[in-house]
Amino acid sequence: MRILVALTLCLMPLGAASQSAAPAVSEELLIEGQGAGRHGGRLVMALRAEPRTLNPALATDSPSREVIGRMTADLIHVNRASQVPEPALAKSWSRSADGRAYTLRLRRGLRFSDGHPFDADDVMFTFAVLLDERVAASQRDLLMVGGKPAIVAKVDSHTVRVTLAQPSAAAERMFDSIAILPKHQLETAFRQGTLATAWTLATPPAAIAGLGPFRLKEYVAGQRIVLERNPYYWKADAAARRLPYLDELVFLFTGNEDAQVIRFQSGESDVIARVSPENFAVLARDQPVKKFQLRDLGPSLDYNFLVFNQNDLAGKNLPAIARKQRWFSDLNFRTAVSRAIDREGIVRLVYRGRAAALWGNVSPGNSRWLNTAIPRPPRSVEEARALLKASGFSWRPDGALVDGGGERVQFTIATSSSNAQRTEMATLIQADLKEIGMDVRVVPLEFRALLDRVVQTFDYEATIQAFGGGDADPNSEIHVWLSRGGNHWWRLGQKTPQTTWEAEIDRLMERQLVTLDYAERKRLYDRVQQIVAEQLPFIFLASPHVLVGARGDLANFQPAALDHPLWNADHLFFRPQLTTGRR
Amino acid sequence: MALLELARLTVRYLPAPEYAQPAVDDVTLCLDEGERVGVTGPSGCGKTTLALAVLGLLPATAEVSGSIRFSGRELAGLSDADLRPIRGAGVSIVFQESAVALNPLMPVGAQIAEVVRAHSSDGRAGARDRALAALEDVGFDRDISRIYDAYPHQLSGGQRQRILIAQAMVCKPALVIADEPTASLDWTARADILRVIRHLNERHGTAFLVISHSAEVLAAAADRIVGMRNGRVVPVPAQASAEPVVFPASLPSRGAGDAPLLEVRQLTKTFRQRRFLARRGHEVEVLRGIDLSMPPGQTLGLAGESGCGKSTLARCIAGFEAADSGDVRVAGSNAATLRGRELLRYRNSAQLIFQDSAAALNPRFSAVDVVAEPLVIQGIGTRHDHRSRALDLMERVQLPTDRADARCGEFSGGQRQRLAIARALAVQPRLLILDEALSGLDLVTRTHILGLLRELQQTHGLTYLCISHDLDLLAQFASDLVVLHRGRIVSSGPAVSCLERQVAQAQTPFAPTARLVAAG
Amino acid sequence: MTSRRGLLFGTLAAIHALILFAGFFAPYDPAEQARVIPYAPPSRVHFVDVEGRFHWRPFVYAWTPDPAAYDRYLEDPTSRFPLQLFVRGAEYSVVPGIVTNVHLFGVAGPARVALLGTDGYGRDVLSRLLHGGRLSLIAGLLATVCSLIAAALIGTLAGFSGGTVDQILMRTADLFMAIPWLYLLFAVRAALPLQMDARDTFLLLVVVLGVIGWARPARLIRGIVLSARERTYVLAARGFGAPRRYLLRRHVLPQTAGAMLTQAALLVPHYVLAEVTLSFLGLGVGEPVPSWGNMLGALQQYHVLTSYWWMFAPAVALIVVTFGYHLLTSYVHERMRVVAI
Amino acid sequence: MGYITRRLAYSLFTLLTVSILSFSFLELAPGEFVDDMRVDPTVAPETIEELRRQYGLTESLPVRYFRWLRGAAGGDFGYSFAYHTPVSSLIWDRARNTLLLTVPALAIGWLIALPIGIWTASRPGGWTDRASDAGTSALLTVPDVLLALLLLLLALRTGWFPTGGMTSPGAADLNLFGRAKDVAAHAFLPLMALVVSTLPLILRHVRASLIEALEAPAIQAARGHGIPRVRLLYRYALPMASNPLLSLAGLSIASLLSASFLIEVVMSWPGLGPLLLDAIMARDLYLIVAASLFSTLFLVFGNLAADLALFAVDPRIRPGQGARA
Repeated sequence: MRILVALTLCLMPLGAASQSAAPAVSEELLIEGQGAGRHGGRLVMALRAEPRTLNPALATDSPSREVIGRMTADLIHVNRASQVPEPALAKSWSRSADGRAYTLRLRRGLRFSDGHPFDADDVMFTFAVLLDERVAASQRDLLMVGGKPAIVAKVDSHTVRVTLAQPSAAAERMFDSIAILPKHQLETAFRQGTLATAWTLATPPAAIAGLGPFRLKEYVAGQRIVLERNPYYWKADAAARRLPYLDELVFLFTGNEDAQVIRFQSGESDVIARVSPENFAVLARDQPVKKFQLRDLGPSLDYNFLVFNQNDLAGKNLPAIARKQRWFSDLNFRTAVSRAIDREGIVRLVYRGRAAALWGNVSPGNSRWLNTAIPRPPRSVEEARALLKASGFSWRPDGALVDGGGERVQFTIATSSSNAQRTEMATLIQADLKEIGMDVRVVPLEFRALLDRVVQTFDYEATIQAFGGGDADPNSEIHVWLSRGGNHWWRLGQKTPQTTWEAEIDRLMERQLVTLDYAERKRLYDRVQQIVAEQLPFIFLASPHVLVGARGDLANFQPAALDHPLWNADHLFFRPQLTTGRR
Repeated sequence: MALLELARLTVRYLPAPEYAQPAVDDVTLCLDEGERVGVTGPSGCGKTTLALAVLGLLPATAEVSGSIRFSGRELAGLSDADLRPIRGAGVSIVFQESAVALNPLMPVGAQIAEVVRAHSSDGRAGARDRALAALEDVGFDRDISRIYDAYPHQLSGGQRQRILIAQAMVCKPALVIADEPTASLDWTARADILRVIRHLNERHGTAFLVISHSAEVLAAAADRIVGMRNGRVVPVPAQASAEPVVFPASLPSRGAGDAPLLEVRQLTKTFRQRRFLARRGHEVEVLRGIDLSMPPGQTLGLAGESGCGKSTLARCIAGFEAADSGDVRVAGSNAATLRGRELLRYRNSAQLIFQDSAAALNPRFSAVDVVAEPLVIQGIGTRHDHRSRALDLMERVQLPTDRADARCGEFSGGQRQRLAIARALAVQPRLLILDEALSGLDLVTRTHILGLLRELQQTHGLTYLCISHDLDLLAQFASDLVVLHRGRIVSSGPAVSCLERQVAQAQTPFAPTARLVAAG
Repeated sequence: MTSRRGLLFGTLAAIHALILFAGFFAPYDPAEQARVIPYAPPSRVHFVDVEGRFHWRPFVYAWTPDPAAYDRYLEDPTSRFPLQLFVRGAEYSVVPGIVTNVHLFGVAGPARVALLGTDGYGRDVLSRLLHGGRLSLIAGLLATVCSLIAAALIGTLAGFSGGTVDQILMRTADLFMAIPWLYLLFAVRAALPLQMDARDTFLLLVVVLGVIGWARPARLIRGIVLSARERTYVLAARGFGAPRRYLLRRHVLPQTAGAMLTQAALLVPHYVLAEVTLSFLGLGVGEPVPSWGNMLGALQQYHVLTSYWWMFAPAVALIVVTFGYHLLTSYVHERMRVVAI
Repeated sequence: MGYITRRLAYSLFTLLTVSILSFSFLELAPGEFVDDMRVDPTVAPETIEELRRQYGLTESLPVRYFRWLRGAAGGDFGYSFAYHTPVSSLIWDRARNTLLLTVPALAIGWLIALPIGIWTASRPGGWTDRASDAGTSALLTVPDVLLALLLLLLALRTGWFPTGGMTSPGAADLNLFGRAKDVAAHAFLPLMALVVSTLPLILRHVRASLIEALEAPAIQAARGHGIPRVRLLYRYALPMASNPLLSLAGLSIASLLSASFLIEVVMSWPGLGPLLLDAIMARDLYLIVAASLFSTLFLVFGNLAADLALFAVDPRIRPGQGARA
């Protein structure tokens, strides 16, 4: 495990740290790693889409966040492997007795990648920018606790106090995703209100400074972004040599996943993330020759689910869907559908066994919060038929299922056409439900057209979607489970919870939000999982494994299921190996 | 040793069944140096196939047997590459259709220079000089360099024909084969071409094989004449080829007292040619005040060189085009004022027979369809009537009804013209306008059709307006003659007197090169 | 020459018969999933069994998945399943209304015969190819007919009337070629009601495609009509008082028949291919209805391309049919040109 | 000349119509740029509304269109929502890359199609004719995406070519020649894919119009005068067949920007293809409109060039030298 040492370093410069400035006496560096690394080399990774902006306040798409993540640092960082917050730019922090105020003491002597010193003013500036309505930064909602923004006060040049409206269990997580902005570069743009057009891809490298391990070197439109080593980075290895080891980090933009796999196989890219199971099998076949490091990191936090449209359709003339909602709102109907679905078939055929079947909303990948007591009934058509019979459904001689009023049970599952896996799942479910007489049609729709139906016009019957992301904490799902939440898709826009169990979930979620004790929070969240598994607003299907690959001679490659494979880019280095010469 | 010897030459077009008549059947012919031989016969008798066979220009589907020896060397069976040096240098050919035989996208002078460069190592300048010399050789005297750089569509028919001959002669070949050199030319241009051929033969000693259906052309152009029919060589009656065939005198026009069938008063017509790019199109005045009247039953001849407006006049009379001013009356009714049913009755009464019979009939239609078309269009009688009337009309124009359902694309030129006449008769016209209807036909066929028209005039009392550039034809067929020049009538009167006046006035307005008037 | 022509017609007729009676010739229902054997290679038909005995009736072995690999299968030599003719299997409708379940060949019991292997869901590729062919060819021909009808109407109108009408129509044709069709198709599909049957959606889109594709053939037909209009026999017919409709029907349109045929030979494959792009954009026919378009779409995944060669079947079928159509149209065009001078 | 000004006026009209149509189609297509933020649980609805206001999505179609039109008149074609930069600069870089691919591909396509087309036309029925026939109909059926993937597979197995992109990461510090060689190596496979996908159509049109031209009597006459075979084909037959070919050339210029759409996406070539596909998927309004206007410009230019070339080749319709009776 890494040694966690906060030490005022006063060692003399050791060894020929490549062009990086030798650690200055006054820098309070964070020491990490065994120090066996070797400087030099260029690491190339292919991104599936081109990042849209380098401005942390505006980035909403994942490619932009992945690149920005390598150029910025946050005050407190949550270790994705152990889920435990660790000191980052703040070398230590303390929480007030009432759990609302946090005092963070910043590391001294640190400098931005352009050499400008870093201090509390930059932190104050960052919070001011993120809380400003005009900027409409996506991180703004993180800073809203109990509906009121956090109040930030500067104690001295290297100490800051952040006070929340009410205690929040996930306070440390709040600091995790806030990238500290350089006041000296963005203050004028912020004051003139032109921050929205600051730090675009075309901005010259000199005008972009950050505290991350790398800084911008070059952007070539449509092809790649090249980051170079940040000579002032505030981390060093056990041998007191300043990190990162790599000279350059290059992100290539490739059209689609197949192009990405081909580039990785040809050696043009060194790391590949989020590989689909089929392509992972193709890479595995090349393994003996090419000596890749292929890792199956187990189930991710994402969960795929089938959701029936139970929205209130008053005012939207969708009579056909309204009629069908009588089925969708019937618990026996939903349970029958869940029982009839062949989850093993999905895992084997869609994911080639590299996925975990799901019966609840928490994936096995999130061992910290998973409620293991949730029943996981095997597929049984008979039980499904019994449940349907109990609700007054019957079957015609030709096997077609009809409801109490004699109407044939027929509905469509809409899927996003750009996601092959979900369309395949829908096709399997279509065949499964045919066995209990349901006539299901699969309708692939372009992604935005589908979303428009699900969250705006409610003009759909059922759809397969997926949630989840980089944060295991229950709070990241708050918008899904609260009845008034923006992602409460099965019935949106509820002012007050329409059903008793949704009311109970609201209470549970709000209580766990402010419960600091982990065991108590776990108990509350387990109850939520149990209700969801019983009421089945979402019929959970499977959680795909995280599959990553890297070159054989890339050392310290420790991809974490819940984060970007280059989360420890500052520790990566190339072991000298007999492979062909470096480019 | 003869220059060209054809021994038992036979050409058969392959997809045709075994028993079919070969296009050229066992022809033996020889031609000495400097000799001028004419080949004549009805259209479709194989004379053109014979010419193409000599130079190996037959399509791939042709199967050639027998021998073709040219100055001792066997040509039959030679590959395209071996024949190429001979074509244009040893033997060259002058094609019939001057309008399409020249490359429209290349100046004519350059096309002559091309032949020079194909057969010699002359550079661009050398070739240009020899081409200019060739132009002079074929009778161009004034501003030769302008002609050299002109494009084919900017020259007249006669000029284009002379370019073709220049192309054939520029490499001084031993033998020139001329396929219908004068067919599409008017009277004076034809005389020029024959003179050029004689001039080249005397000056360069070039042998000529002239193919033509017209006896006068061969009389002027050839020392001896070979006849052909159905692919075989047939003896030509010695004198028949010399004098023109005599027709029975045309019916004297009926008394002047009858009301005139056709009256044309001060007819004028201008064409506004909208040039593709020029903003202001320039006007060409085609008819400048025409007065004409025809009693019923008369046969009036209308003569004039190409471009004098005779076709436009024909179209105005037939109602295809509206005149700018003046009026046209047929049987009392004026085309300009009519609409609907009356205009249709007017149109039926005045029918136009076009020159190019191939284009006037839709090749996909069967003969019956073509003749019955007017009945179908105007809905006269039932479907069954149409067929029976069409067959009856075909008999009336002496066409074999057993081929009634064959496509009219498969009929000969003469037969197609008869179909056109039958079609016109379907609507019982009173006036037939023959716009160069007979100039494309060979002598024999033309005689038969004139006989047919004469007969129809007696049985149906038809009135004919016969338009042609061929004065000889008009002189024999029409009772009266009108001569048109640049949109005005320059002389009119009984046919015979009118003709003498034309010949006597050496400088007739439309004989451009007076020096060459004295025909061969 | 006649023998080659007979061969061409023979193969084309055979292919179309196979596709028309897909239900009978295909051993399985195209949508029936055998989830045990995804991406199975074409089954090997044996005459000689393991002990070397020869059997008149060809037979196959049952497959057992190879535990080591996801998509490799071992033949179980102990079980021998002879191929049977005229077996009873999945129901299908020969003609809407007549339903039967007789198939030309098949094999009994747990074993499955997949002459062209299976796809990702274990569905029989041969059955999908035949059933899919029916949909793709109908879609291809339908779209071609639509665009040619539109092209003929507009081309003839422009060619025949000339002047400003001609200019307006031809400029609209240019415009149609300029519009990027991608998001038009999005707009059309997304704006449609959800409950449409997969096949209706597809046919509707194909009609939209057909109508969009009229611009190029229309320009061609206009050119031909312009020249046909000047022909003397058209002038003569007009002299007899023939109305415009008659002139078009009897004289002008037959002229364009040749060009329309050659365009058809180009458009049919183009529209079947357009179905591939539609599927790539997720707008093609929905599962489980098979079509050459979505089968080719599946082929366009890297892992399929590199490991399952039998998934190329739709590509090969499309090439054969396109070549057949090309020869057919050039032969007919040749014969028609001989007649028309 | 009157003609040119008329054609320019017409092309302005076409550009205007295309912009109106693009706007209306996008309005018809449901979904808008901010939709994917609605899925991200961390983003609150108010933020989304604020962004919609900033992007102008809250205004009605006519208002948005005329505001855009006023800007476009002044050369400002609007902002891309995704890239937060003016649209014109974005498009120009990508269009240059696309042209770097499509212009040589078009040239190579014609340089291959002309000789083969002429050769097969001069020997109808020969084995070369049948082979090229089979070849073209086979190539006509290969979808672009499959072709691109197969070529990438070839690059991977042989290792001779880079597998995608336009320049290799270390290219910046090479000299001009080194950089050019690097781009050429990257461009080879997409270029091959593009030539193979555009060649069949051109080849078939060249062959058809050549066969028609070779049947003209003028060619028979020229053969009769002993003009050599090759000169006959290129100096006589080809110009006479130029009318349909030139309009096809005009059309292929028009498709310069769109022909390589899918090939660029699959082979990660930084052209207009990937940019436009992302923009369409993301409903990046002004980027799509600007891209379609840019390709319409090529269409108008292509047709104009074809018509002018026609005047150059065919004297009969050339102005000023009217027919003299």
